[in-house]
Amino acid sequence: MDRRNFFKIVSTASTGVLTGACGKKLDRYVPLLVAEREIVPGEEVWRPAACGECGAGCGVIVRVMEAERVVERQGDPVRERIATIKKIEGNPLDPVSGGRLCARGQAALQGLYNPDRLRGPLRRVGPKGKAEFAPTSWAEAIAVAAEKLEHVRAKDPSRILFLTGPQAGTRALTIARFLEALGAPPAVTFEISDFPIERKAADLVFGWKGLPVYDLANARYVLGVGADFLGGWASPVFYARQFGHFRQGRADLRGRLTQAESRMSITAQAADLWIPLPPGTEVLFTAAIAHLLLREKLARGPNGVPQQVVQAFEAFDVTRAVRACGVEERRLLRLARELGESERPLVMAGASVVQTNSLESVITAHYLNLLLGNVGKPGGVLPPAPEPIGGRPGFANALALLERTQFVFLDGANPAYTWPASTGVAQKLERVETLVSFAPFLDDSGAYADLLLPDHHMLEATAAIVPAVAPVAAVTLATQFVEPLYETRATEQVLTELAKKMELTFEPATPKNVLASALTEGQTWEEAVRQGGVWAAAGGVEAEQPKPRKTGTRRGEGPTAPALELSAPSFFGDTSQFPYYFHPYPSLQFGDGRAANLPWMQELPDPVSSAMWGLPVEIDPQNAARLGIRTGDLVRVESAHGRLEAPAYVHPAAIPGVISMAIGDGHRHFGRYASNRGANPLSILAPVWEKSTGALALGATRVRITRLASGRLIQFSVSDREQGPWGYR
Amino acid sequence: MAHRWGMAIDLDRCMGCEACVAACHAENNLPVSDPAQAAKGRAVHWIRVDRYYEGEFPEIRVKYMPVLCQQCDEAPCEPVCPVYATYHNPEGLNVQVYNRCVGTRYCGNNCPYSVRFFNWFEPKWTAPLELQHNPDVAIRPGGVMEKCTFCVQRIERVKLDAKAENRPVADGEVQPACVQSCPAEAMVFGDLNDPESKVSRLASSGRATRLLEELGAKPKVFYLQRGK
Amino acid sequence: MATAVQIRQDKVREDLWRPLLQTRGRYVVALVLAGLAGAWGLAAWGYQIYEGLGVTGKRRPVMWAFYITSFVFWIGISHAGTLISAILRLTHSRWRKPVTRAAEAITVFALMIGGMFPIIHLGRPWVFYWLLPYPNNRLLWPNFRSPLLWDVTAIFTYLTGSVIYLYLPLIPDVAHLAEHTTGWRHALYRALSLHWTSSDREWHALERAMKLMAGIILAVAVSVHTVVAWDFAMSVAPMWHSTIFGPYFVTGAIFSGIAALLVVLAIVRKTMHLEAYLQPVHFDNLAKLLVLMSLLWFYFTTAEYLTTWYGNEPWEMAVLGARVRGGYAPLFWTMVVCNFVIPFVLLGIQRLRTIRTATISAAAVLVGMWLERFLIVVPTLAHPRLPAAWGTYAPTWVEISICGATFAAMALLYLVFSKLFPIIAVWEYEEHVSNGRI
Amino acid sequence: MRYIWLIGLCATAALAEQPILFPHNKHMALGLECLDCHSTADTRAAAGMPSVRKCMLCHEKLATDRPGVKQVRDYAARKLEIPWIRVYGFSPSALVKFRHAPHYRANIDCTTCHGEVAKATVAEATVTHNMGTCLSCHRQKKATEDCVACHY
Repeated sequence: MDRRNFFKIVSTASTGVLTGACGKKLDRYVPLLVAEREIVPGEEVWRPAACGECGAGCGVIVRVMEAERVVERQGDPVRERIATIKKIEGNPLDPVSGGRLCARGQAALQGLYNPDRLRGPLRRVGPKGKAEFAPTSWAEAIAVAAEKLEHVRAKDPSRILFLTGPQAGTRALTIARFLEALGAPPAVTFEISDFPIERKAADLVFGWKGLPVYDLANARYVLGVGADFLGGWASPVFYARQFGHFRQGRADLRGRLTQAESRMSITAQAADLWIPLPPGTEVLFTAAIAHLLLREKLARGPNGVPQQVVQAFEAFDVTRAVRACGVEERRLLRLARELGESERPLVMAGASVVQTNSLESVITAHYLNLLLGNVGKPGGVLPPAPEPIGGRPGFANALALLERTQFVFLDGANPAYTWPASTGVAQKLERVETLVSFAPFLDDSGAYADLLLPDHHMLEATAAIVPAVAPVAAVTLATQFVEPLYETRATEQVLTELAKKMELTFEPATPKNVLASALTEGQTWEEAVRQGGVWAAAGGVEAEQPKPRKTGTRRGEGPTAPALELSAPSFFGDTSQFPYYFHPYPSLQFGDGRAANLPWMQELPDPVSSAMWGLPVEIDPQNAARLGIRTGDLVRVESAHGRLEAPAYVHPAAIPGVISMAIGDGHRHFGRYASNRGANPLSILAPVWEKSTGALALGATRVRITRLASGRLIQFSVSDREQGPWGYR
Repeated sequence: MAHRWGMAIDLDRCMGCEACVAACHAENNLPVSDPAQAAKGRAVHWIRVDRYYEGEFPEIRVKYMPVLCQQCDEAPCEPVCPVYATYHNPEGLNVQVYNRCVGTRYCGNNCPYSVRFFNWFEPKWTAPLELQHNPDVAIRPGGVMEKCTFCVQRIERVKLDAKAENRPVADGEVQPACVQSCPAEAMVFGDLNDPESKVSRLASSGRATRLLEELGAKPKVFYLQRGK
Repeated sequence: MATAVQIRQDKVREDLWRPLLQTRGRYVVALVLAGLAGAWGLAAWGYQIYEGLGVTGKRRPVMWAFYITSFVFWIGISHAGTLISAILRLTHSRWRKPVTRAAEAITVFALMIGGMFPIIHLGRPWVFYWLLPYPNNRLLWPNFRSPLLWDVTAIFTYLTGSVIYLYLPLIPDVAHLAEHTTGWRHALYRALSLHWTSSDREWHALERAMKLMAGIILAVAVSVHTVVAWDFAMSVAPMWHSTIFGPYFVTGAIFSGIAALLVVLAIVRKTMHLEAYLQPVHFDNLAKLLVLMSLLWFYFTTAEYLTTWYGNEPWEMAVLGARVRGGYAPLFWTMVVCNFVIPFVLLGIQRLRTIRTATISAAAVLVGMWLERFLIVVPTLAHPRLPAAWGTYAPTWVEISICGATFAAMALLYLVFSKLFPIIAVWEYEEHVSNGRI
Repeated sequence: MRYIWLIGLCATAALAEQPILFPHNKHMALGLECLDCHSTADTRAAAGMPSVRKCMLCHEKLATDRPGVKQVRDYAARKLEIPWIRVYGFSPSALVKFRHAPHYRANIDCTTCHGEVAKATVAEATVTHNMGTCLSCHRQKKATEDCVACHY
């Protein structure tokens, strides 16, 4: 932690003590945790909070200052002094953010003060999907919801579906308890940002519940396979901090990063070497490296790997990888040697863009880590910290569920945007009898809702969340310290009122009652609130030794434990008709699209193309030249399931034949900044799933691309390559 | 001795995540243009990430570097301003005084780094977005130039706090918003007049270079080149 | 082409005073049209001030464009006059006499118009006076190191000098006119004549003052356009930072100035029926000067581009490439044709040199010189050193309106001037005629 | 368009009626000091306006029968802040960042810029603040004349 941030926290915590020492002032009588009305004009107070923009769950601190707004009271405009949040920074005490924060996290402010926030509960007045709503009162809205819910519950509570986001914490726990009280099935998350593949692979290979923690900071040679860990995968701030240390944080020791990925991602850009892999060939690449490691006798821990797997690796035909990946054996060998000879090698595997065989790829990578003997060691793969709060929603393919559901709750999920149109999600949502959305905004799915019961913004809420990746058991805490701007209501409270109305025995999970047990000795609740979280003491790297599962054992209803499967990915679409791979990827600025309504993010130059206010389709120069496409031209991308139109960006580092596009734009409804802006690459995907987890295979659709007209890509800056000869575009 | 503020940016740590860009927007009340204006090249980012490609696919590399006002000691923008709206202050900051600016935009032409931005219109925010405004930073009126200030409001605040506590400003105590946000800690800010400060040590390390150094503008932002 | 015509002295007065006292319908139409166009420009400017400079096509990095182009262009035109008449006066060229007043008037008006552009182009034009050094309680002074301040100083000096220089030879004429007019005209001329009595002492003083002013104005004119050139040359932008810019701009200014003079003379000759006064010999001589300046301009341009090309510095080459081969190439080659090919062919070949071709060439040169200034301002700014900031520029209706309106303003001012004062210095011409030569 | 040269006038623009006619003189006569209510003037940028809760620290018990105090209590009871109208200060468009603390440390008396508020009943702007007054004092005291000391 650096000095300045330390002061921030300390001064927050001890305002009273300091001013109390100054004798003459009356301030000493003012309570410590000042209510918003006590904020001195022009002075700042820093308060801890939690970032809810993605599942990483960073602890943040926010700068609270007085501001003035004009509100209407009884028809008269009244000036009102309110506490406002001016800035968000990372909480220096938080082990995930460490006092730093990504662009999206900092832009959360614009969610709070977004002009398109819902001001209060709304009920549908028009047809479903048309987004015509009228204001209603909370009492009425809850009464209606309770009645409808009671109706469904009485018939068949299994026809209630609660779709949520991937975050674990008090919200998830409250929802779980509510559903239990209802007798409804547990909540389900089916978003693209939950990393089900990575979770499943860790479970299958190591028996770990949760995302493995890669100790990048202490590694010396890192091979990244398919995981854009600096650009939004799992926990971007956490890994970016480690990356800084990995590169230049150690005296005379610079970590080397080789990234094998099917796209020039942020991570690939930062890497010392990028190995462009055709989509879905990660598994063959990893297997080839494993084979070469064994061949070169560089594997340190073959004993930790099931015999069958070692045999499979040994039997692997490298030429298969050479052919599929387009990487020469010489190069693969050099990589294997670099990895094997490094003192602290690490393979970071994931599926930023899910393929049908992504699970196999991550599993293979885990075996590779086992071969390298780095599991549970500094600079290696560490087990996930236990989650202090239960109730993490399970991942499931919710399509079938939605089919037979009558009552749907939406909280942190936007299926109308994130599920491909080919799944018929629109019709399915339309068919649902009652749909209740808790989103603070009217989003794509909210358009189908019968009731919009807007939640507070995360920065107005009281919540405890569990970070997706944390080096120690961690809970990030946020307590309400600015009054909600509008007539919104915390979803916990709404569920409580629903339960009350329906006479269910239900108690919402609050941070205080849930965390009482998680507090370590000598820690008080007040202290936890002031610090913005509860974190177990660091250390304990060796605490939990991984126990790789034996091949072939069965476990419950689960699939067979991971024998080495090295299948080719499957792609949907006829090669002759649809010659290109389509590669939609979560964007740095919008994630899976949920930050698209933040104007700062819309205007943040895209890291690839520098595009603002609309994301382009990325195509390689060869194919672009063949098709007569130039940067800025309007192109049509067509799959067997739909088509989209967007400006093109000729990307000098795009893999020939792979058409990439960042996810985030193309919302039907999402406020003035995102509605009908750009195109949604998810919408044209084929309904193809990774078979074991049910995760949407983002990269399994084939497309064709045609130039429509010349157009304009709004770019902030241009790269040196985009200039034509003699510097004219 | 007076301070002489400077910055070091480690390109080996930087990965182009643009957290600094967002931080700058939040701290400095940067106007958000609309798409139409952005298309006309009026978007404002006091700090940006430039991209350069090296080689051809598949042996292609992307280099990127955050570019902000380099706070040049021999700043080309300073002598050309007819009204002293931009000048060098005793702490080595290249200051833009919005009150004094008449909007000739000569400084913008003469900036080799193209980091100066002009307010083509009176900036507007849709309510209630303006509640986020940092009261420590001016809302620039239309018709004036603006640019990165090294977060002078933070410098002043820290100096004020240090004075109140009767102590010198500690190294690393002043952190412009971009530096503060950087997840990889690629950016270091400090006093170049203090030979012991972290930024001084980085600036004199073998990896330090300056952007367009050959122009002799003597920028105070040092780029530490990527290692091997 | 040169045929001497004898004109009687009293006919001179009649011919040259007639336009002052008789107004024809065509004049009124022209006046109204010019006035409307000028008003449209003012309205556009008002809109720009109200909305902000964003209504122009300017952007980062092209922060200077149409207005600065027009500024340089008009300041260049202003060299028509004073410089030419001063050179001719100092070299005692006899043929100058019917030409000088027309030229000097162009100078004053072009300066007035050109001087407006730096204000139009300001982000906050209502505080333009901050550029002037004046004492204030905030002890704020302008920055004397800034070329823009040199500009302000130079233009003010030049304008003052030019007005005096225009005014001095007007005195005997207005004194004469005062004797022959009544009403407001009489009062105006009387006031302007400073009670000129045509005594020997006065004539002597006038001659001396004019000679002195000619010398001063020559130096000022050269320095003014050098200073304008330094607005660009003093900066570090690629293809601006050039030592040649001072003389290059002065050459260009004189070049465009002569062209403007030729066009104005042709119009004046035609519309005011002064064929007897503005004779082929004047056009012939000016045409020769134009060819000379065209050659000089070509020399400078070649020197500038050749050295840049040979030096092959990437930043400069980006700009050079954009001008010669890139998106600005059509403009560039039009400029070369207008500034060199047309005048050189039409006027360099004696057989082709007529009043008509001289006027056509001069008009071409005006277009070419405007383009030249545009090509100096915009491509450089569009290609700054860091390619990330490159951008393009296209003007909007506001800029086009304002810049177009300045031509109307020039016409308007000229129309009014020609109604108030004889466009040819009558006393000088009489002297000229009485000397029996043309 | 912002008439930034009217900075000085902005300060006097606040002659409108205050919600409560706060008598500075009475409070001062009771031995209170400026810093008791404007409590951050010595250490921070802003002098600080006391919140209604601070008023209530005393007026919970004291002088509860006075009409002005009743008003204060009314605000407090309704959990509303008293909408004081600013008397001094620069408008946001003046782009001036004034900091009290350095002036306090330099022993500039409050009255230099705020006039005899202690003797006044309702605060009124009696001293004009403009760049001229700031600069002349700065020059006198040999304080900084760096533009960015106040303008950023």
